[in-house]
Amino acid sequence: MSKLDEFRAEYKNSISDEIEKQKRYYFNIKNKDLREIADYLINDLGLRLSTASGTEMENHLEILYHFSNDETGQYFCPRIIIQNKDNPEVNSIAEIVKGAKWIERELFDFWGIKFKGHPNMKRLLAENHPQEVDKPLRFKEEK
Amino acid sequence: MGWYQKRLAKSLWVFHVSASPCNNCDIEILELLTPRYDLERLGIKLVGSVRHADVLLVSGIVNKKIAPRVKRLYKQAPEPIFVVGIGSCYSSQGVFEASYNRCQKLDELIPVDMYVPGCPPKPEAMIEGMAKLMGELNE
Amino acid sequence: MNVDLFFYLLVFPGFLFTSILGLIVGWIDRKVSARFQYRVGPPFFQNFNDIFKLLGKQTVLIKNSLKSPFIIAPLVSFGSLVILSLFIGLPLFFDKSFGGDILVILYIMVVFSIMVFLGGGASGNVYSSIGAGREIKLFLADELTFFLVCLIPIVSSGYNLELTSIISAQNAGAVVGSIHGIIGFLAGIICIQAKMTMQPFDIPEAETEIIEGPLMEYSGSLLAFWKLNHYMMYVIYPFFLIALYLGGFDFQGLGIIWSLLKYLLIVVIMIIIKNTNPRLQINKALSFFWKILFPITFIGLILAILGV
Amino acid sequence: MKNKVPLGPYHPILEEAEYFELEVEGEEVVDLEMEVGWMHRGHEYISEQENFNQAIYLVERICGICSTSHPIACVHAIEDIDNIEIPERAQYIRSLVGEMERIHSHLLWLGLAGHFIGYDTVWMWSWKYREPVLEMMEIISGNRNHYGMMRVGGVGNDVVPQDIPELVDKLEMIEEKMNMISKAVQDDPVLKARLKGVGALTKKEARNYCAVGPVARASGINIDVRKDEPTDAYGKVDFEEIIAENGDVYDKLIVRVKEIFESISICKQCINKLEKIDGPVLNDVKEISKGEGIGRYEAPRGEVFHYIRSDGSNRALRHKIRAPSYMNIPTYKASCPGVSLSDALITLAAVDPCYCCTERALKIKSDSEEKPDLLQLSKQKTERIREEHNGN
Repeated sequence: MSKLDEFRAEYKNSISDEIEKQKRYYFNIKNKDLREIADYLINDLGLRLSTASGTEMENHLEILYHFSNDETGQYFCPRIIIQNKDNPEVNSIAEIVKGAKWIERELFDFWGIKFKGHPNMKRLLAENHPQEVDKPLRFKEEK
Repeated sequence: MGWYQKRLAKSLWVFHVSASPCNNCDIEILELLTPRYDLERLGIKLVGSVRHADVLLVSGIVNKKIAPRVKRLYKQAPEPIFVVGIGSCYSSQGVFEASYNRCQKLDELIPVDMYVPGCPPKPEAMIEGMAKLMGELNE
Repeated sequence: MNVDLFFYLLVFPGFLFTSILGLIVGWIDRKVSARFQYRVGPPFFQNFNDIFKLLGKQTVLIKNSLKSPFIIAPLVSFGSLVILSLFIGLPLFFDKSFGGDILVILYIMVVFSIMVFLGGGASGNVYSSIGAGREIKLFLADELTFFLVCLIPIVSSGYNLELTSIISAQNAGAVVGSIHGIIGFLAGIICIQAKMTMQPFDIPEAETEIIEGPLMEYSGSLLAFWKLNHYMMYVIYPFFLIALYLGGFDFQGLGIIWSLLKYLLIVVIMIIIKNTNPRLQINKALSFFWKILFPITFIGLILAILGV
Repeated sequence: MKNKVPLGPYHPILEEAEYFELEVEGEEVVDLEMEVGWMHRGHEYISEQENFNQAIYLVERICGICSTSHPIACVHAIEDIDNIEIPERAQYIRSLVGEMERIHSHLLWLGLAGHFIGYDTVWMWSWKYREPVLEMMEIISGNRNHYGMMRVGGVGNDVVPQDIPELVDKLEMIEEKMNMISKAVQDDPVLKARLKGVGALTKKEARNYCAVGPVARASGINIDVRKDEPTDAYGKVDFEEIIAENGDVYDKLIVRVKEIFESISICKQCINKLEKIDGPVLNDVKEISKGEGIGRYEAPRGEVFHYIRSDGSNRALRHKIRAPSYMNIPTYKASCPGVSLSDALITLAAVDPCYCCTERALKIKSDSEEKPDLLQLSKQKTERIREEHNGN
């Protein structure tokens, strides 16, 4: 049984509106069981966290994690929708996989998304930047 | 005095400043020292410390975080110092025109003597640039 | 006496001769190692240009460094090298020397390493202090072996400490002829490589690791003195080895070519060693000198005592 | 007592500006702090102002050494949205260009590694035999590094048949010289003494830090996008993956040297296939439909990852770029402590970091921002998005 079906059988209830494409699998999950699913993907299925990309739509923020299964080239992409845009808050998976430290710091740096439980939550690319560049990649409301 | 200028032209020591480039110009600069385009025959040597340098080879658009460091480097270098800008990133911000993180045009930051356009400039273009610099010193 | 002493000190075996010959041999070194790497290499007068250019540049003094030792270090080491070139040049060219001059030469050689340490430490920069520390560690590594390298010819030429008597003792047969001579000569070349911080042992001035170590903060004329010191050592150390092992120079007709060959032999061996192996770490260099080179030289010394 | 050694932003070992703070006790590195951001040029922010063809041209400028890996991954991402097929001849040309770039990138790293440990002869030799590869690139694409070869749905320009004999004998010369260099590098006892057991990265740590590319392969993880997801011509070409065990600097050297031989054999197979097949090189794509696409490619340093989300217009709504060094650089925290200072520096270089790749930037959806020349387009886009959201 391929890892995809294993995963689907295991977490049927917490996945919603899946998009199944050739070797790509996108699905939405809630913030509260992000850690549990990430732990399952990394340790039980032995996947590798490739990266996480933040996107901002009209009225919500979105984080798309990408886990890669190196044997078959299959990509698992859990997506988290964050409703309030003023101070977005997501659980951190930096304890489960150290590779996520930089990824989450960059999301904080550019989108202002705070990660609960991250070892050193400070800006990645704009650290001690001469001018105050705050969340350059959010909508520019005032412009 | 002409005599010292000739001596300086014959032995320019180069220090490489990479101010946020796409590191293609950096590799082309290092290629100038390799067997095909060997610049040591013109007396040009790559040095590690800015105190020993005569020419600052700056490449890349200078983003806001690196601008004060480039200015400080320029002050640290001993007096007869020349600045040569490598690549179109440096002269006209190249492809990164719309980036929010780029500093203002570089010649407002430090006085620039010469631009070598091209992305990346071919080694022959850079050698011609250095030759022009030496020619300017000689006469 | 003191008029031609000035001549000896400043012109012939002293400052002018050594620095010009050093710059030429430095050019040979750069040219041959460039040919090693399929490159064309610098033109002939390149080193002269470098030195004159550096003399003309502005000398930057660093705010948080100790001004006086920062300036004194290159000048004192330059002075020590000029005196060294005198003491080694006189017995070789004019057959004049005073009793026990090998010991004096060894002591003055120590002065150079200490001045590098002083210069590096005084320039108040993290890399220079690391470079200065490495200089002393490397000095500890090769000093004992170099001492034995000097002992072998003393022993084999009948326990006298004068360079002229060692040279004359070798008229019968050069020290290199015997087994202990060969061991001592090869160990001597490796020790010179370490003393001059050439390639496999250029740990203090690791150009890519700690940005030329102690020389990092120097610029302008002070840096010119450092570079001149480095090129003068190309002359002093090989001459010292020639005096100890290869029976010095003789200038009757054929002898000139023969002595030139001796000198070029040592320089070429050093260049080949320089271009064929990477830089060692400081602890590996220490273990190499203490665990491998020191026992071999000690065996050479014992053979010399037995007179093999 | 502990003191801090600042490394960077300008240091001969780092081609680009990068700032490390090594906590040193005597000569031994105890801890390591990293600060990035010096090379940050706002790539993804710009790539939203431009349409797809301009984005590919821009994405090439992310990194000079892997300057064709990013366009290939970006083109894969765009093609992944609608599963666009590309002609067979274009597949072989893409793999040929990619493998030649791997040869020139590994040779470049081999030279620089030699330079950092003071072995300038290796530097000069490996860069001397890197020039023919750049000449081959000039023959095919007209430029030494930024080739501008990739288009959505195929390749920019074709490999002309009368160039092929010249390419083949250049490859022969490189292979023969590479034998000499790899012999000189592999069984040189001083080099082994200098590099063996330095900065080792265990398999568990490499997996935990999600390392990719030769860094992971040197620690024993079998990960290679060319094998896992064989796009372009990697399915039809046979080559084998090189894995080493103990992940120290010496093994990283061996993995890269052997990979050069693999790439040369792939290039040869691609070239003699190109002689047989002929046909179009680009089937043009008119419309990119709405959706998301993930593009991956095995760059010389590891897996390059591009994620593109398009909304039907000719510009990407969201373009996320993640370079391989982004995952490899944090592994310093695992491999650097406990090593002497001079070894720490060669360990930093052993990962073959490409800092300008690491810091491309993040994107803003710029529909609320008025661009005079693109005013109409952005207005239409905002209408479309707004009624799409009001709809559901």
